[in-house]
Amino acid sequence: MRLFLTLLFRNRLAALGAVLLLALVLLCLVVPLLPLADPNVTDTPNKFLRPFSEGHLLGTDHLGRDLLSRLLWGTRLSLAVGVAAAAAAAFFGTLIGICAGYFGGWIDNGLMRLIDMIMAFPYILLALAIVAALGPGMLNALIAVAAVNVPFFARNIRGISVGLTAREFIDAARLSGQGHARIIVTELLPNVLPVIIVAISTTIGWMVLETAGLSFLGLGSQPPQADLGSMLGEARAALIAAPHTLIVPGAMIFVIVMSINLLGDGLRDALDPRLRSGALARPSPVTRIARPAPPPAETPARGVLDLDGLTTRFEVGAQVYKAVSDVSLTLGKGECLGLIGESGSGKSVTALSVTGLVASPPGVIAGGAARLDGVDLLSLPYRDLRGLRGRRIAYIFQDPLSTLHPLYRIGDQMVEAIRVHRKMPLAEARARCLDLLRTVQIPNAESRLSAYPHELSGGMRQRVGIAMALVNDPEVIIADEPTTALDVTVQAQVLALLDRLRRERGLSILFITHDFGVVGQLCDRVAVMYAGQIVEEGPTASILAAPAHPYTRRLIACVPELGGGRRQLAAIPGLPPAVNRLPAGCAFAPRCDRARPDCQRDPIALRVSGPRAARCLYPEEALS
Amino acid sequence: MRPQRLTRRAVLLSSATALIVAATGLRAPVLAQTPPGVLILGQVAEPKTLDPQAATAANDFRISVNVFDGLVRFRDGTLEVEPALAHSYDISGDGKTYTFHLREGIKFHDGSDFNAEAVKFTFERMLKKDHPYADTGPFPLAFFFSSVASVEAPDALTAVFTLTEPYAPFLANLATPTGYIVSPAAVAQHGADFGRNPSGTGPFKFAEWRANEMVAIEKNPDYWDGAPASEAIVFRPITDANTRTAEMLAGGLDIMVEVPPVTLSQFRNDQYTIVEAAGAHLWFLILNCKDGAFADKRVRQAANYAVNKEALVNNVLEGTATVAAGPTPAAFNWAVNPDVTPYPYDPEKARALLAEAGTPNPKITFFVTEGGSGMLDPVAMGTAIQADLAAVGFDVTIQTYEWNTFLDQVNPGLSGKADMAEMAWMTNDPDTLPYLALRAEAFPDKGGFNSGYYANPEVDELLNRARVSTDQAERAELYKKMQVIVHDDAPWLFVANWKQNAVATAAVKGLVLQPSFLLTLKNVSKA
Amino acid sequence: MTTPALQVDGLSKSFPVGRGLLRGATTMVHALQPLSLEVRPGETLGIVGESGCGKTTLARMLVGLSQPSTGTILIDGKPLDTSDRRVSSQQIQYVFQDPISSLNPRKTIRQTMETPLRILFGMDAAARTARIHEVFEAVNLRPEFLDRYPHEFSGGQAQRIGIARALLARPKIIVLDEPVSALDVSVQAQVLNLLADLKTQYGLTYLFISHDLAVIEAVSDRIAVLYFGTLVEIGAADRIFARPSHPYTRLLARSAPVVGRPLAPQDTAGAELPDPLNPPPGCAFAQRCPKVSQLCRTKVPQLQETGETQRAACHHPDQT
Amino acid sequence: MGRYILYRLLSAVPVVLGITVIVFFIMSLIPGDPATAILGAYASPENVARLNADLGLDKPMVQRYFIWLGNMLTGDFGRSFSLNRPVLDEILERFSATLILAGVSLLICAVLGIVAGVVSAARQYGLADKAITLAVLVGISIPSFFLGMLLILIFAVQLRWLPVSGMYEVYGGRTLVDLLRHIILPATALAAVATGVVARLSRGAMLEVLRQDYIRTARAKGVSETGVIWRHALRAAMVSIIPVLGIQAGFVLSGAVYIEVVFQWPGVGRMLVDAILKRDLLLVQGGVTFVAACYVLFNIIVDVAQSLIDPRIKA
Repeated sequence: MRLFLTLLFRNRLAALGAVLLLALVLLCLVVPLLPLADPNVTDTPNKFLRPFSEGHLLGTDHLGRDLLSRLLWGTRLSLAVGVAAAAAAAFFGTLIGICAGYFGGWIDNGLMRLIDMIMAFPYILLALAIVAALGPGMLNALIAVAAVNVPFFARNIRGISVGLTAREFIDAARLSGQGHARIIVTELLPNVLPVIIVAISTTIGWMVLETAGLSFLGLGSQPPQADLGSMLGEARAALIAAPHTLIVPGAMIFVIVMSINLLGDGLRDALDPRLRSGALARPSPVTRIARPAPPPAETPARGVLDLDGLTTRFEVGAQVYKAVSDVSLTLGKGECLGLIGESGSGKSVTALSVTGLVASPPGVIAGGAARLDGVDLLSLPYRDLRGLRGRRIAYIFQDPLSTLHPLYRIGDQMVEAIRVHRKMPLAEARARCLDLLRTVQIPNAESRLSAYPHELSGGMRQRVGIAMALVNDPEVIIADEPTTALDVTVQAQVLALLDRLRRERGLSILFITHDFGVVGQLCDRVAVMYAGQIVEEGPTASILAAPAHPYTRRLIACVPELGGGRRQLAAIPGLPPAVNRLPAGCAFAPRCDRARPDCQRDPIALRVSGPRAARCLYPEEALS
Repeated sequence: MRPQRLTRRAVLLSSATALIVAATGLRAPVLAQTPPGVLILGQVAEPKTLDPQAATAANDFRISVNVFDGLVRFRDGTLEVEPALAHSYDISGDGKTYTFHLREGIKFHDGSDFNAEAVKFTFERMLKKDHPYADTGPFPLAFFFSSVASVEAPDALTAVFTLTEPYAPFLANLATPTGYIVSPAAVAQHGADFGRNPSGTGPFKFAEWRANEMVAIEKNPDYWDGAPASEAIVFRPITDANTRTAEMLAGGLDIMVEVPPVTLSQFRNDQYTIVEAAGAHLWFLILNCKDGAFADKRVRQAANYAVNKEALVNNVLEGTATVAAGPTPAAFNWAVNPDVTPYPYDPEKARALLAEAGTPNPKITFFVTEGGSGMLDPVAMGTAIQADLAAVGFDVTIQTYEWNTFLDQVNPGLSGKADMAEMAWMTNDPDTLPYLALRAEAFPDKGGFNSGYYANPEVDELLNRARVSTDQAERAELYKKMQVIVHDDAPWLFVANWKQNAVATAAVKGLVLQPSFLLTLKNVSKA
Repeated sequence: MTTPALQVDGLSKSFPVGRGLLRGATTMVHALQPLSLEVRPGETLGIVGESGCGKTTLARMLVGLSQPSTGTILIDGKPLDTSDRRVSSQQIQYVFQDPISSLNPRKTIRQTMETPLRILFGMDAAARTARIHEVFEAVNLRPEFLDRYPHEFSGGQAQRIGIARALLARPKIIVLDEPVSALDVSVQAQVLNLLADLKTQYGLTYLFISHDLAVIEAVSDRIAVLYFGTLVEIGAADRIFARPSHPYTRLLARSAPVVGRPLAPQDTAGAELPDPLNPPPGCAFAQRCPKVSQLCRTKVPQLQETGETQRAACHHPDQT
Repeated sequence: MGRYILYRLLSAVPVVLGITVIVFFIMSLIPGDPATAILGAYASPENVARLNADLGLDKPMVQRYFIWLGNMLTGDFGRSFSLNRPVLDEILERFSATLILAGVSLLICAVLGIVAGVVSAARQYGLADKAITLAVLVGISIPSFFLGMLLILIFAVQLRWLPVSGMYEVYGGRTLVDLLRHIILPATALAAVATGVVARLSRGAMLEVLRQDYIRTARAKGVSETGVIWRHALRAAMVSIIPVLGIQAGFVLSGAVYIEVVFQWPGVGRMLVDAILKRDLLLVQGGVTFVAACYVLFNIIVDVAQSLIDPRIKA
């Protein structure tokens, strides 16, 4: 709750809305106690007094009634009706929506057709007809406004209920013997509630407007009772002669609706879990770079791609997540370097940091350099960096279904990848793409060019992803778990393809994975990451045969390997540390059976020994 | 990516073009003056029909009165009847036979001749169910002529009406649009669509009707009573009074009728002229004399004393009405009793009467309409009346109804529903309103409009005698007696007689309003 | 021979696709072809297959989350009646694939755990608390976790909660649907070991569904291989991948990444599954199979003995 | 695709029929009848009964409904007694006016709303974003009829830039420029709320889309920021914007009622209000059937557009 309020008021506009609304509500509550003129006493000789007249702060209306008093009483009534109508519409809309969403099938169909009918009926006419049938009056206007808004809630809630009903916890509830009614009330409703609250908060304003509209057409409150809409309606004739009688209630409606909208937006944002992590912020084209001491822009190159003390953080509120800390790697020409680690170890962030693709906010590159042939990519101006992306460094991502644009044809996406970097006639570009699709062994490549990503199988999509990475003949390919989402038989094919391509084309590949089996088959060298740091690095065969870091050894040990038969696995106790609360010293120490007190004291350096390196004070075996 | 991008560009391009065109239009010299010789008149609604027998609304009459003529008409500025298409008429001694002598050589706009057969056709179409063109109706106001037994055309220029019983208002009814003569040839040609293709003998010919935009009529140079002053008149329907006012102020109209009282002040300068005319209109409250507090005459009188009618007509209605004295509007000058004066505003007296009646705080349900023909500003007036009544001790609850529902509630009688209801009548004969709404024979269940169940045998007797008399002096005497009694019995709360108004630009000359509410534009011109 | 803990006969699932009205007769898609198998008490039967092979469909039918189109399910020789959860929940339980999604985000763990005890067994508060603490201890969770919400847990912890929930009703059989595929390898081993311990402790029978050959081999006594809704091979865990009878099993076994084995494409014909709306008339694997014959394209192969413990649905099986 | 459209059209028929039943039912609940409306002050029960018989309204409701339905299916929507002309003529004339007004408003709302939303999202938390957010807030918080009246007061009466009311000059040609001059104010007033809603939604949809993996892919390919936003992100955001345009079309069609009253626009909305007040059942029935059919049709168009833009949606 505290968190919620903090979030709500972090949004200054929402706070303004809340304060305004609260002030209005309080004002409305104390209206009967205020020393106001009787709102209904007419004094026709003193009609249309201008604002700031004596005894009438806001002037008088066409019958000489005090506008201030009518305004406050009217606001009270309008607000009450708006809230009540929103609540009523929410109640019935939710009932219909939840039932339709939960039961599905013909119940869903029937209810939704009914809702369609109500929606196809012009809502003002429906309200008008309802009021005409029931007679005018605020209560009937309320019923009409609530009725015409039921579809809004019903449709919203149904959509969410359908999604929730497909979730596994509903299945779990069924298995635990709960009946439909109980599941709806205890399982679905609590999850729908925030949405209802947000919907109500955003519709109250709308309800106030609509009730005002009905009153404006003369179908709302009964004279002499004031509500904002009827005040507007009564003042309409005086629009030209005495505009203040119109503007006063009009401005009040505006203020009410605006403050409700502000608060509603704030509520929606505060209740949206994604906003807590800043996930609805727009990611900038390049990760924010805030390096205290920018490294030299160019140094002699060790390999094609050199990472030099690369450090990337996520800053969410006051929390700092050290996703990547001081990572240095060298990828040689034609080499395949494996980067292995569990989720959260920072391997993907490392890969994305190279060309500034980490979403920012919340990502920040806080130090280090990523050099292509010695040139620091992170020091380049955006135009130059963009010119390198996809041309000299290309990416292959994990899940091609979400990483290929779902609405563009395969061919178009590939052609675009070429033509953002150089002018090439369309036909030539397409021919090149076709050629590449054949290279990655896509059957019927011609027709696949005009296919959409969802029309291909996972394996085919990933081949497209590979082909797309190759369109500009890049020097470096960064493959971020390219086979993780694939079935095992498909994975084998894709790995074989990658292996062949790199040998044929002399590609340098940074291959990110969590699977030692894959690393063992594909990579020349491997670097192991844990909690944002490289803990061990060296030639693949040598590390697999004799891991130096206890984490590497135990990670290898706890993965079952085919052909090992039925067995007890050597699990690692505990969990990896959260990267916003990293311990001093070795991050693995709390789970390590070889840890000694000094492991947890100071940061531990990567000790290099020949082709291998390890970040451990007490390695498994001394590195030669 | 290819075709889609093109379409998106196309959309952007076309919308940009639209905006540019719009902007250019915005800069164009705005608001062409209305053309010379053509009057543009702001109406309150889209006319329903220009068929004079089928029309019921004053709004429709404003057009048809300029396209058609009756056998007789109201003399300029009065409610007295003078000959029109008939140059003279005779009434039999028993008051049951009317013989009209028609003018010669008049042609309908469609070129056919006006003659006695046309008169016979007009009335038989309306009155006889088996007439070949009876289905071109319905004719809701046919009951104005329900006393007509037959119409004969002994020769081309003589029309004879035979009535079932003497009926004094007959001539006045003939002067209303319901009695206007239509072209049989045009009815035959257009059938049910005659209402959108009218043809009469009036000073203007129907020219064009663009639904919801305008109805245009143009000069009939051969008009028997002299050619009209303007070339054409365009009637624009603008339902919203506020928009109508704005349009007038913005220069889009030459003449505007039914000016909302609150906006009158905008026109009180030398760019505009405001014309008004007291009409045969009465705005009153029906009081329920049968049950509830108003069954007591003293309470009814108290209500009449309690309401500040001066304030209503001067402040709420901005002087567009006068205080009503009794059941007969002052416009029927020959029939009005000058000794009957309005109940003065006297809250003390009202309280005293309430105390005397033993009901210091009577509970009153008050039916108010939101609008309606002749109802002026019913919600504001109702609200002001409610406040006045509350000030002397009445406990009044307002229930508003949209006009049709209101009529549906009020016309069947107030008993069991309400104590008081707003009502207004525009009539053209002093007989109509009291005869239909004050007699015991006119209780709602007997087909009348006496929704407040007022019954006074003396009044019934006076009205019955007046109706069958053809002597205006005798009728006047009877009506004057009736007014004294009704004023004292106070079955109604008499509030106002509307002075209808209109605003014209200073360039418009000759605009005069008639007490009959019929807007004759023959002599109006624009400089 | 003892009564099987679970016996499935001719179980199949098909559902209609397409909108009626204009499309004429609707087509049926067979998510699972008629399938028969037995699980002995105390045994772990692994079910392995790639996406779309029907393994989750099978699991959901076994626990009554969806109704079979044909076939019967017998538990201890008695038909499973999932309409009475009081009985069926003590016979068979389910552990979901996504541990977090299977917990209601708006309920504390205690509320989630208490529901079945209250509804199915009408236990009073004290009895419920006792039972919950008991299972929590069994899965190595601290009781203070009970008052937290699901989002406060890591995947491994949430999966322990899911397992604890399955244990509440003291079932004999637990269907584990990819219980570790959402977990990191270091945590995966913890959960697998826990499952093994619980099995011994409570004498459970497992149906363990996974796409990971190594995992399934490490936990199972016998393994069934599914392909495109069909059971293609079943046999002892220690033999089936070492000496597969069915070409698909062979392909699977060869495809699993193994350190030191050279990378070579196992089949080049493309790993596409057949179109479910247009299933091939013969063997579903025919188009990828190196040993395909005309017979395979026309006739559906039936399951037949190919070795002592192994059976395969293939016209040209390798004898083991 | 053709088959899908046919399917959708056919399945819309029961919805529209259902609406006609609802209209008939509600109208029959409303007290008052057309005869009262026609007769006005002369509406005594006797006169009313007589006129009702003339109008054929003395038959039972169900029978009248089926008579109406039968006639409608042959293209005869009956004759309006309040306007004394065939319902279909009146509706067709007025419907075009409403469609023009609603169409222009919808165009304004779509173009302006989407552009504002995209710019707002692209410049999140920047000056443009704040200005747009504020403008949007004003747009969605002001009653359309109030805005309409203010616009008349300022631009027509005070400044005399634009005409107060109507669709064309009464005299003179019915030119496009004339129409545009007349439509600016009402279309603006009508579009205000919808534009605000679309802009807010577009902003949200864009922000959502910009977080997607395929946007990262586009950037990784080296696509420029303009390309990322207008080509990659907007296209994907349209998938969630288009349905909202469909809903807004409904609101715009409905909201036209107020605007048509205020601006004297000769459209079907104002006609329907009058028709309800006058108990002109056949006119209400015909008009609502048209509006509903139009709405349903528009939704089909939206769905088709949706499936054209998003190949994943099977049409």
